[in-house]
Amino acid sequence: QEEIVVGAALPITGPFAGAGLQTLQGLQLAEHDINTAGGINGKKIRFQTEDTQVSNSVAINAFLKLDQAKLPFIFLSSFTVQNLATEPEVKKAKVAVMYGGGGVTIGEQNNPYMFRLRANDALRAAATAEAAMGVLKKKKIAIINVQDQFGNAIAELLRKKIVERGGEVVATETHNIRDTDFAPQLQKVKNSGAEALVVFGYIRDQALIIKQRRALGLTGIPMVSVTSVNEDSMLSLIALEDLENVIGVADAVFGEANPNGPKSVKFVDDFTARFKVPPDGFGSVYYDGAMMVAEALKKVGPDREKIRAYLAGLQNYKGVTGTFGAGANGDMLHAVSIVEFIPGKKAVRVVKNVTDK
Amino acid sequence: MPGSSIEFRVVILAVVLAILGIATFLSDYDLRLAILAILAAISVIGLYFAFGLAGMIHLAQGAFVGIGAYFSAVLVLRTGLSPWITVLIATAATTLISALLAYPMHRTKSHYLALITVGFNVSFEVIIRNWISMTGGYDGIGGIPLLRIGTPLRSELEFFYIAVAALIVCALIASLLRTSHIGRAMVAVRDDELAAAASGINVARTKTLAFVICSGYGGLSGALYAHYSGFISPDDFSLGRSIILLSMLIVGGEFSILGAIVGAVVLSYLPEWLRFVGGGYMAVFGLLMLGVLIIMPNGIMGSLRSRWRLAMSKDR
Amino acid sequence: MALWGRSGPVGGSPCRRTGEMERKILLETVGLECHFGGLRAVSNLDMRLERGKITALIGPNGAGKSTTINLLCGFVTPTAGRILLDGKDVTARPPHRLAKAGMVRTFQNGRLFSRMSVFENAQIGNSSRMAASVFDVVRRGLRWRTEEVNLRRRVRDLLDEFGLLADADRLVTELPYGKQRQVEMVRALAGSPDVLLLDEPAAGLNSVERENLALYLEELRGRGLTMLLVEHHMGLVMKVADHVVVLNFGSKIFEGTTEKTQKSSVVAEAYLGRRGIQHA
Amino acid sequence: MDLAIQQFAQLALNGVAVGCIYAIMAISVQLVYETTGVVNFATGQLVMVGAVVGASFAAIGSLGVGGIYTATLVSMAAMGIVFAITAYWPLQSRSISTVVIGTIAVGIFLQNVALMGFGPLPAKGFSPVGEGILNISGIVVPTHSIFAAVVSSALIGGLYIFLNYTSLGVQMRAIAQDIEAARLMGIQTTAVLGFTWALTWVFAGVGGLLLAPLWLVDVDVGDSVALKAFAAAIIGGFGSIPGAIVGGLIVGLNETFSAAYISTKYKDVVVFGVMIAFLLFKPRGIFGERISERG
Amino acid sequence: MLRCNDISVSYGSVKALSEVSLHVEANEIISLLGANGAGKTTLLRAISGLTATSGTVSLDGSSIDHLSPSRRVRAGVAQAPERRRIFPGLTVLENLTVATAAWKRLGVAYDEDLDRVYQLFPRLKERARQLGWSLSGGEQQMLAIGRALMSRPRVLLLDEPSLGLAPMLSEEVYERIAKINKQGMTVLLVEQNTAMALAYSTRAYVLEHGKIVLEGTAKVLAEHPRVREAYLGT
Ligand SMILES: Nc1ncnc2c1ncn2[C@@H]1O[C@H](COP(=O)(O)OP(=O)(O)OP(=O)(O)O)[C@@H](O)[C@H]1O
Ligand SMILES: Nc1ncnc2c1ncn2[C@@H]1O[C@H](COP(=O)(O)OP(=O)(O)OP(=O)(O)O)[C@@H](O)[C@H]1O
Ligand SMILES: [Mg+2]
Ligand SMILES: [Mg+2]
Repeated sequence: QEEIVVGAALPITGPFAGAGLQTLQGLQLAEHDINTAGGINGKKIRFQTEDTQVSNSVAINAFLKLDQAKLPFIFLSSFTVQNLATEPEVKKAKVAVMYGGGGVTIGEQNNPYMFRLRANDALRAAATAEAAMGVLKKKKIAIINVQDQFGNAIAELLRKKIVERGGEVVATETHNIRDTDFAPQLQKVKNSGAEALVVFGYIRDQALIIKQRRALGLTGIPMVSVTSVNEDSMLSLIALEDLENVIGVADAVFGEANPNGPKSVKFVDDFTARFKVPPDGFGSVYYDGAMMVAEALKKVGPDREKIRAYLAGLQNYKGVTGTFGAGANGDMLHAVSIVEFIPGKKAVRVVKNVTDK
Repeated sequence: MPGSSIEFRVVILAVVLAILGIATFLSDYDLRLAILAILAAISVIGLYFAFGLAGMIHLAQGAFVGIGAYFSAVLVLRTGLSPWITVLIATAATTLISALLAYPMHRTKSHYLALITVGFNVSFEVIIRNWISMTGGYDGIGGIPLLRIGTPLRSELEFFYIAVAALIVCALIASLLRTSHIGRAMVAVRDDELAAAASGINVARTKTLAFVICSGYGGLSGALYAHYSGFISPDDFSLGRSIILLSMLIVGGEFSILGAIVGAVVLSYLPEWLRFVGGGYMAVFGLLMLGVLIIMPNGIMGSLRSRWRLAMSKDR
Repeated sequence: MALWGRSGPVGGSPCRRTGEMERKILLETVGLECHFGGLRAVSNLDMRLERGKITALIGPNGAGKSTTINLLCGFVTPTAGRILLDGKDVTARPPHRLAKAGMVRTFQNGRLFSRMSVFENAQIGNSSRMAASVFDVVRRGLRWRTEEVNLRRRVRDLLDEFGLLADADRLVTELPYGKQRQVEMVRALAGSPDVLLLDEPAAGLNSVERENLALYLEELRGRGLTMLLVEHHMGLVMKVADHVVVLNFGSKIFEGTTEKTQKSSVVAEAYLGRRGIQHA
Repeated sequence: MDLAIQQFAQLALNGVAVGCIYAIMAISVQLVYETTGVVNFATGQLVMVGAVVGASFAAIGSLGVGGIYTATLVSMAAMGIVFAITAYWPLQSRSISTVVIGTIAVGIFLQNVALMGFGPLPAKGFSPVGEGILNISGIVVPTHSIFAAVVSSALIGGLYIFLNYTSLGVQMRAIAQDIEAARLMGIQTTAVLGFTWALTWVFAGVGGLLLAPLWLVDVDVGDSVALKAFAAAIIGGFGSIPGAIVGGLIVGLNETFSAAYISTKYKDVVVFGVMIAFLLFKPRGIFGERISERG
Repeated sequence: MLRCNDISVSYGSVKALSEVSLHVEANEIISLLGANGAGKTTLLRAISGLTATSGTVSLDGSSIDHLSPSRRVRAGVAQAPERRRIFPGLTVLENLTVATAAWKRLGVAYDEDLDRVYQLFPRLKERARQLGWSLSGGEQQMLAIGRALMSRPRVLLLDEPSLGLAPMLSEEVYERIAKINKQGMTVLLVEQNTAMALAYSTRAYVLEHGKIVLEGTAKVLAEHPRVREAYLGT
């Protein structure tokens, strides 16, 4: 029996392996679901993964290896720098890819083969500004961001948004992804007279900042958390009290709150049953991406150019994360949610959805 | 020195020609791996001076590769000079910069020196990431013009030839230096600094020279890389990279130039060869590296050479 | 076994400075002082090495002889005092510059470059005289080629003199201790020194080899080399030294000719013992 | 209290707390260096393994405080012996640099095995004293930090006495300096080296257990800390235990203060800049290295 | 007491020792003579188990071939090796006490052993807290001999013990060795100072090119023309 192979270049090892693992699980679940539902017109689908580590060079190697196998479609990682590095190769190879990196710079390359599965960082920044200024109604904002492509870029986007809306950024502090002591940053925030604090980071540093924020007595300053705020992987690291005065911006809200409710609930249940962890934004968008690619394969067959054209024309696809549709710059997901915690629980409810118009 | 026999030279020539010929049949992916291995080999030959000869545990070669890459990329994009020229300028500039950095290392030895280089590499990463106006920060620099000779060949193949040529020149220069009083002085300094000084060797100068030559090779390798990949960002010049580069030398055989090349090729290819292992392939990589160190006392070339010697002595 | 009897054209430099002003005293220390913590390893040492003569420096274990050599060759900076080489103050100069100025030493416990062949070890001795630059080397320029050819010839001759030519390509660590000591001598001589500081050159040699060493030292002296000889083998010292300086606890306790030294009761008490000389 | 002063005091305290962890790791570096002459580039991974194993035992749930600590340290000792037999012993007669690269290889191996076994997501560490926070007139300190400081001081003191005043400790140092001579003195080098590595792993294990509740556990937890620990060892001087402590504190304080008063972006550059400056004036660190050479 | 049968050692293709046999009886002082490169050091290393050898070494009639170097020391064969091999980073006192690893049990004191060494070499007592690397050549030699004594050997192997010692002291060392020998320690020594060695030993072997070419009592060998010519220089 023939099978159709789809490529995926993901960070399986190295510091980004956390996101990589969820991505892989999302794809694995999709593989299972597609094949049990009859596969691609009777053929089985299989995802072939290659590791990208944290190196651009290795990421390109991984991509080229998959490209060499003449696969009809390839998934890339969620790391903007890797996506940027691979972009010229994608153009050369003329193969459609989906990626999860939020960086606006990738979209600006105007590469017709690149499809972004997650909300871009401009949207995320806009939602964050809305959370701080619209929902919390604060004007003096402090930002702490992780020092890397994601953190620096989104902090800058947020700063612009806040200024645009007549607010003021009173402090911008940074930290390294492996930092452990955030007292200097938090003290500067305190001294700056900020009314609200926005944090862009990854799971571990975000959790540590939330913990140390309470220890240092900064719970009076409300905090907007942008990464994994509603996800078990982060919430399991902190205590309930730590969540005092925290709201967040979430890529995906699952379950009943999700616009595609029932589908989403089933996905969460299947995912959790299979991998013993609940899905996060990475797992769900790549699951959706895989499903969309499966649709494309069913409709137009394994031809690279036809798949690209199909995806470029795709609209209103109802996935487990939200509703996808090809838009400007290859963006496919157009909404994120501002969430708040239900008192006494490590669970969130949606305050507001923010879309890119 | 086996290099002196005519037979040996003929063999080498044949091998080189064969490689160049076989290359035309390779896919772009295979060529890419080969090119990356060759570029790594150039910087590892640099380490052959600093570590193999002068015994300085040098864990910042990644940074010097980065300096070369950024220097050439920025220069080419700002001035519009030909990349051929900027590669040369970048190599020279890396050499000069390393001469300045060599100063604080003058009085330190072994582990202290190793850790200074670690500090230097980490600092380099931080600076490159934050000096956004110059380096583009985390986003890196894209759209760097590629090195072309202007042949109708596939661009990967063309660059492959450029890289092979660069490697041969680098290896040749290295072997000329090794067989001179300069190379001898470096080995002497590694073996016994005190006795070297008493024999009239300026230890500080010799170490500086080894360090500077090493960085020059790194700079060249980096500049070539920039004009090969067209995109550079800080991740490619991390401390981890430096550690792997040094490992390449030791796995290949720290006492020989051929060892530097072999080590670079083996450790460049190994992760790619191991991709079939799946999730745990980097663990296997670590194990294999350890295995090579255990089974082959002086690296791959070291033990090949002693095998060869043993065979020769039995023949007689 | 090493046969050093053959005489050849190599050895000390044939008096490179033949100016009118040639000084009789080539190396001189004035009030030399060296302390390690509370320990005075060398104290107030005035010593003069006459050009073309062998001066012996003797004394009990720990008297400060090796420390004196370390001071002279620039390994240790004196706590006080001055060192004059050919009238110039060279105190606290780095070792490689002193080597270039013509002062070369051997080591008490032998310090060879363990990763190099005997031949390469010997070549290193001439480092301070190599002037070719990196560019000369890479171009294989004339300057480098002449230097290298001359050096090879010189080293080959020296190894031949010491009967080490057969071992030239062996790794030094494979040689027995006695031969390693000889390689060290060759290395020191390869740099054409004016002053040779020898720290126990006879240690590890048997009496026949020692005889040969004595002859060789005399020959070197004949070629105008100035030497400081630190040695515990009194037979050797008495045979070759022109002048003897005796240290005890870092201070000079006696100085004079070999005959006077043998007769001195101070020296006998501090160093030689009653029967020392006969056994040496 | 004046806010500026209070914040300064808070930063100083945090710097010391971080510095203590650096010091323990620097001690682990020193221990290996003193007893084998090798700079252990897998230090970060050893600490990580300690943290990960500790977290895994804690996750079982039924083990008590003592149970978790004992189980972790016993497994660390066992792994140390396995390491000594399979990796160190075959490399021991090689040049130091080969062994150093060997430790790098082992580090890569450990990190990736841990990644497979433990997964990439961070977990909470286990603390015997809980997650409480002490508040002393506005200056806060987690109770676990105090516990960590006490335990590590005791261990460091113990190690110092052990290495310098017990026969086994002196034997361990002798082996590092000349293993053949050590054999000629009747020292059972194989057994002693096995013990050395078991001790090293246990020490790293304690480091991992202590830092886990403060910094969370994941497979990268040792990486950047190890670099700081090396810097601490350098500043203090290799082979000196007091040096490791002083070095650790200097690096910790330097890091917090430069983040607070200079730049959060460039704080690591400042840390390594200070390290290099130290070496310009004290090429062998504050306490120097005792072994030297003479002509 | 100590017996070597057909010991051969080769380094690569070079044969350093070929089928050397010798025996050392209890309470003897045996000296091993030979030019440099003859293989003396190699033989001592073979006895201590530091090189791969063929042939057998036995102590008190039982083979010690299977024993590791450290076990051989525990069995009573100690060596003061060529080049002294002092532990550079240990103090003089630590250098001495570390050698008690060969027999030390918890709570057993070594003060007497230490006193004996200090008596032999008072200089070591003065330098007790000084680190090994900083000692003078002769002081290191004293330490190497003293250290070997600390392991309470029954057979002591000495590789050029007088090397680097001042004349007065080397004589004294031989006197002391002779004295300790009388108290029941057997000695096998390699020495360049042939006259002195023969003066203190009972028997001697002459090694040339890895083979034993002469053996006999010290008195006889001292008069032997071959020895006189090659090693005594007369
Ligand atoms: N760096 C040092 N630190 C402390 N003491 C030292 C140092 N160097 C030398 N000494 C001491 O200084 C004294 C003189 O040593 P030196 O090596 O000069 O003696 P020497 O005359 O050469 O003796 P020998 O004949 O035994 O070689 C010795 O007692 C030695 O222990
Ligand atoms: N590691 C080695 N590799 C190769 N050959 C060696 C090695 N060690 C010793 N030899 C050779 O073995 C022979 C015997 O050496 P050995 O050191 O035993 O001589 P020795 O009698 O002790 O001389 P000396 O009196 O100079 O110390 C020599 O020819 C030497 O070259
Ligand atoms: Mg001396
Ligand atoms: Mg010998």
